[in-house]
Amino acid sequence: MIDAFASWMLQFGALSWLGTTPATILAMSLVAVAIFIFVALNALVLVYVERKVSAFMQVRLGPMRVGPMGTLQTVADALKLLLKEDIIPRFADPILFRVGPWIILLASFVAFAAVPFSPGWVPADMSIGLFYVVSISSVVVIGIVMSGWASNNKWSLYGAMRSAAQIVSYEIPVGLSLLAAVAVVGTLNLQEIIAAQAGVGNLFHWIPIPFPNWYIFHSPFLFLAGCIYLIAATAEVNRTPFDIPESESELVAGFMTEYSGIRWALFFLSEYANAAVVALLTAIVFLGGWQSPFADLAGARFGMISLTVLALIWTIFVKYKVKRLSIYPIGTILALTVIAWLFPAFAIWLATPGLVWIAIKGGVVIFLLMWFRWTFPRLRVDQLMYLSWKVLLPIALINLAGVAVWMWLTGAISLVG
Amino acid sequence: MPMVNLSLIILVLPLISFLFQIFFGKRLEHKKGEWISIALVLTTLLLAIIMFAQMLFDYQPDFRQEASINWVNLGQFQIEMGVLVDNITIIMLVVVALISSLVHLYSVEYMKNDVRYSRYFGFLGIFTFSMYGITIANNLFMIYCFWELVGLSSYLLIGHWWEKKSAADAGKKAFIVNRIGDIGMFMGMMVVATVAGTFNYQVLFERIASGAWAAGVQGLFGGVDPNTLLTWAGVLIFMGAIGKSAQFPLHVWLPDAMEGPTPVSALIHAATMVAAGVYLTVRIFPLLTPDAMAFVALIGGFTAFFAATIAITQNDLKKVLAYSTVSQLGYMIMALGTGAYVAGFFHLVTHAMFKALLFLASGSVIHMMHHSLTKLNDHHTDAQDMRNMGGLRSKMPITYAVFFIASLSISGIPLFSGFLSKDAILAGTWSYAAHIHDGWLAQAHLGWILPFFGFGAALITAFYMFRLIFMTFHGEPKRKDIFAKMHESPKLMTIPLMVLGALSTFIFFTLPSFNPLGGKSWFQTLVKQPETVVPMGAFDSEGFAHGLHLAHYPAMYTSLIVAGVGIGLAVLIYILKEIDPAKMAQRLGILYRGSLNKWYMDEIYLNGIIRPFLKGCDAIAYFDMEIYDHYVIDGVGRRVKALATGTGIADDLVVDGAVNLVGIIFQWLGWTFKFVQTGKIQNYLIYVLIGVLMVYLINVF
Amino acid sequence: MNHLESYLILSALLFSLGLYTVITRKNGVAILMGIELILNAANINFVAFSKFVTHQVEGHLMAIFIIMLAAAEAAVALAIILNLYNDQGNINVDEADALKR
Amino acid sequence: MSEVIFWVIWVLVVISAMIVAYSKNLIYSVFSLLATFVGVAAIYIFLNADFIAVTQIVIYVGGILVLLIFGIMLTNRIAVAKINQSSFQTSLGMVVVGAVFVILVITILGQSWPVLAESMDFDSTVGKIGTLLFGDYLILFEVASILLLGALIGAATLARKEL
Repeated sequence: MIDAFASWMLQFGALSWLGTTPATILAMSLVAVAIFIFVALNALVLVYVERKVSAFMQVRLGPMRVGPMGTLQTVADALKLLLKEDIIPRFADPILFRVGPWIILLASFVAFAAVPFSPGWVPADMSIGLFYVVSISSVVVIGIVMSGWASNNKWSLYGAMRSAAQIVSYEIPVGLSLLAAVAVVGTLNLQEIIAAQAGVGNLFHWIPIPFPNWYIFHSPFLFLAGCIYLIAATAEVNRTPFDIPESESELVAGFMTEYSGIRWALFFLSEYANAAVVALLTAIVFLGGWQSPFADLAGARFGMISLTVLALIWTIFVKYKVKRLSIYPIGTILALTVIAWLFPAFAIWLATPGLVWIAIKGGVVIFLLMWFRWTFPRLRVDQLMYLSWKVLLPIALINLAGVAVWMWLTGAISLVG
Repeated sequence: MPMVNLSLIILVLPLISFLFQIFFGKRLEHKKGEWISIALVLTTLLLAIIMFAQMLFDYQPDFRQEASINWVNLGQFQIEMGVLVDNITIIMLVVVALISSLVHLYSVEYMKNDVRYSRYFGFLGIFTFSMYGITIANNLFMIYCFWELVGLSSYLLIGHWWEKKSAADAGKKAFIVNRIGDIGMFMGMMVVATVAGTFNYQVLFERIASGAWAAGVQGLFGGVDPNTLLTWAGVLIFMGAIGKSAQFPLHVWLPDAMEGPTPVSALIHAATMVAAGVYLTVRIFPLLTPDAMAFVALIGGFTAFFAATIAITQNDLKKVLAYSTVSQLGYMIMALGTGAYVAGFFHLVTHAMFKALLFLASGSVIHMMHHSLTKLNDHHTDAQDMRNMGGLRSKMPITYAVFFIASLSISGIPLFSGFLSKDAILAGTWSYAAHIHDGWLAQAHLGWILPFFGFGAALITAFYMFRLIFMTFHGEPKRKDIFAKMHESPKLMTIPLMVLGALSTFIFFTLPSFNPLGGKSWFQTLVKQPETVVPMGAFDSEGFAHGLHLAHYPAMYTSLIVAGVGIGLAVLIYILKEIDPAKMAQRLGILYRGSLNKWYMDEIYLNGIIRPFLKGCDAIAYFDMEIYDHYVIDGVGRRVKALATGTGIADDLVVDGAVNLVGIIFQWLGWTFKFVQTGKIQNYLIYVLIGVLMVYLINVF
Repeated sequence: MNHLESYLILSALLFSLGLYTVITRKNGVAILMGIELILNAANINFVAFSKFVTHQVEGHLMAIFIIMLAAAEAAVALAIILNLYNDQGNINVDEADALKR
Repeated sequence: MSEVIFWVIWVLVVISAMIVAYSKNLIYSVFSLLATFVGVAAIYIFLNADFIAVTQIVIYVGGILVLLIFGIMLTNRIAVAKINQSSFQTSLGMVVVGAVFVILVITILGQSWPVLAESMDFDSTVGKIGTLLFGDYLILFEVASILLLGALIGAATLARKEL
């Protein structure tokens, strides 16, 4: 993408005086800046969304005062953080205290380098993209430990050590569940993984109901792998119910206890950037990335079925609880369904550009993460380790073997020559 | 998914059930684990039914899928592990899966208070696994492996209540008697492997048909007639079937096997495992020569008649059914021997249904008898003895109804499944006797002995089955106290009974035609008699088929008359009481006593074989222990010991002295050098590095 | 950057620094860090030769095995160091000379 | 441009490795090891070894470095953020290691390496490494897995309090 961007700039009249190398550097910087803006905006938006979602789940309103529906609340908060006094505790280690948050932010920022947002829209199209993203997200742990140690505070240190143990443990189920999908597709390149999920086929390749060829519908085992990935990834980004590194009731704020102001904001940026990476990776590996599920006629049929089901669910479950909210969405969905039944061409038209689809899918996953956060109680440290090593790891291992067996059964691979 | 893959999944699931029950069964919360086994075996049933439906949709008599891998590679000779799926396999899979599933369900209630509950289900699992293995094997070697596994699981299940000495003994007896047959089978396999160089059915048949067999015999044994050797090979492999299917003279284990739990009897000793012998004979059918077939037919026919005569006088509910099973297995074997291939396999299927039903229904009666005996605190009365029953019809209506259906079926009354298959077998014997002139049986003009055995056994069968029903369910209750406490079995036991009862009617077997007398059913279309491959003097199958056509109606009428006479006799004796059975017994004298004591077969074996054998063993043991060990072995030992003592003295002085000297020298050296050691590894590392540098410098300059 | 020598010199530097760490440090974990430096130096050599001399990926394979070995070695070594700490209250390797005494 | 980046990383690796070797503060040593590892990973990218680079980050940074930090934290009575460490035989070590380094440099520069003319540009090494790992080197792979299992069990057994 960077090379394409650079050559485009060279063809562009006003910039044609640039040489190849400066153009490449300029393109790189622009992409980096764009990603940084994305990360910053992402945090702003997600903080707002999180507050609103939590408010709705607790049947209250959430931020309402600053801006329409409280939309500018997070901007105000960000401004406040930027203007706060920069405090470094006297007995802290000054260098590490300063460097730690930057390492965390850098790690979560760099992970975006391999994420494809749309066909061709990937900052660096690596042949080992998936592995790269997984590996880079493990660098975060060093930053956390660094900040925790440098704070010279026992809560910080406990938080950091818990976090390190947690991230290292949960990397294994994450890796194994992603490996299950990699075993099916046979490549680590994220673009190719998405491309392999194009089109519409049978559910689990067997049951004759039209479903998109997304890997979560590829086989029961990959469905399980998706679930394992979501659980383990939630733990890897330290979100509730796995947020013991920063659990308020025990450790004040864990490794960020001593931080305030701009550095604290960095932690927040990276936390939401990590959540976004996890959501995007789930969307890419298990939900078909930027592929539209309605890309052809069969897909349109799938769309109709799913819309009908959604409308039914909405009618049955939501309508009786929140009466006010029910009329417009259900009307829209029902209208869409009717139109889609009548004019399949319209449903095909729904196959909008990839950026929108990946945003929708990522948004759904992020909503799931928030849902987890506001529904499940926090786990204890030992329960957390138990879950990783004695529940998720064995299931993921057996699941991996199950994927192989499934591939053998469906004839994708064969043992006897 | 190809059928082969499906059948492999079917094979593996019960094994998982077995492993699960053995390793985790006991740890589960009280008696919850059986549902995993049941779920697994029901899954196999579902898959088998999918295969069955596929077969019916295709409607291909020649359907056949085979896949195999090399297992043991011995250069020219290779043993393979493989799967063969054809229509016979699929039908057999469905039968096994169905009976096994129903028995699993039934056992939940029947074995409710058993101490080794999870083990029981585990053993059912391994039995089902090995039975599937026999069913889908594509070669003799693999079938032999699973054959032995089946024997093992039968042994384990017969001896399930090993606290009872009789049960433990019955298990051992079954195991040992089966081994005798299996030795024959193994020898047969070795003959086949030596001459034909393969175990695979298809390859074997092709080699026999193409003359490679004759060439092989010529090369190996010179003057031997290849046909004679083929006869011997067939008879020897058939020995395995004699053991497993309880044919005379190896039938003695099956009645004793009734010591196992009744569902086990239904599954293993009535419906599936004992039918494995018949299945094996079906598989090797193309290579049987007319002589071998005559042998098979004679064994089967004699067993059918012989076992039926014993069943008349037994008073134990399950013993009657056991001898009836032996008799019916004899029918199947006889049918195969006479060339009525389809009829034999057909009888296997119908018999599996109604005999499993009979056993499960008798299990229902016995279970309830136990129940009421426990309530009465009576531990001496035999719950299986028919002389304690009577009149149960009113207390157990469902059990009675299905029992009656099964009895009609086994007696060969129209509208029931047994009629179809039995009639086909009897017509086959008739045709064999009338139209076949090959094989020593026909050449000795003894062909008509087979119809005699067949119709005689049919008469006796109808008689003893109705005797059983009348003694158990009709008349006055003989023990009022027990009778008062009886009631119908719980749902989990009656539902399998009803399913099997439905399957004992004609309708499932005559489709797509609804003719209760047969017609062109799916079974006769899909199960096709294979071409015989015997190159010279093959069985005259065309003549046989022609004869079958002619014999169809006479045989049917005769069998109906015969069955009617049998039932009528039973009614006369046990309902109308026109004839007193005790007087009859006295008048028949030696015949009655012989039948009651199973024609003294066990005694003959005990005094004629086992005791002389043990005496011989004692004599050999005496020679070995007292003479050989004492003089030869111990004598050598004493001399060697003396020699060793001498050597030991020399060793201590000379050799050890030298060794110790070396040790002392190095001890001194070590004491001298130990002061170089500082205990700090990093110091040593620097020494090493300095050494490396010096080596480098020496090399350079 | 397209000279084999630049990589080899880097590898030699890392090796020497690792060796120095191993020789002079008293702290067990610090020594472990030195060992990791040495292993990294070896890996750089393998990969560099694989690019410049053999044109095969066998060198990469060796590097992978070395990395794996390093992981196993680090785990076991740290377990040993923890035992040392439990035994003598610190992890100075020069004090662990019970074998001599 | 990449030439410049290469030398920057080269210098970064060397400086951070020097901090590892010479720093009085153990914590600085271990955190500058992070820079060394990441720098070496970048060097691998210059060597067209993308898979090795990422493996380096996963295992060294995500695994070994965390283990080392844990080792430090578990074996010190933590009161201040700085952990001093002492060295011994520094001058002797310096001389000997310096000599080794000099010999190495002489050897490297004095040798005429059989460098092949055309440069090797794999588009991806993953497929080749995978084929080799599960083909020619399968036995080595299996042995390595047994080694890892042994190390796992050994480490767990050794680290238990009641040995």
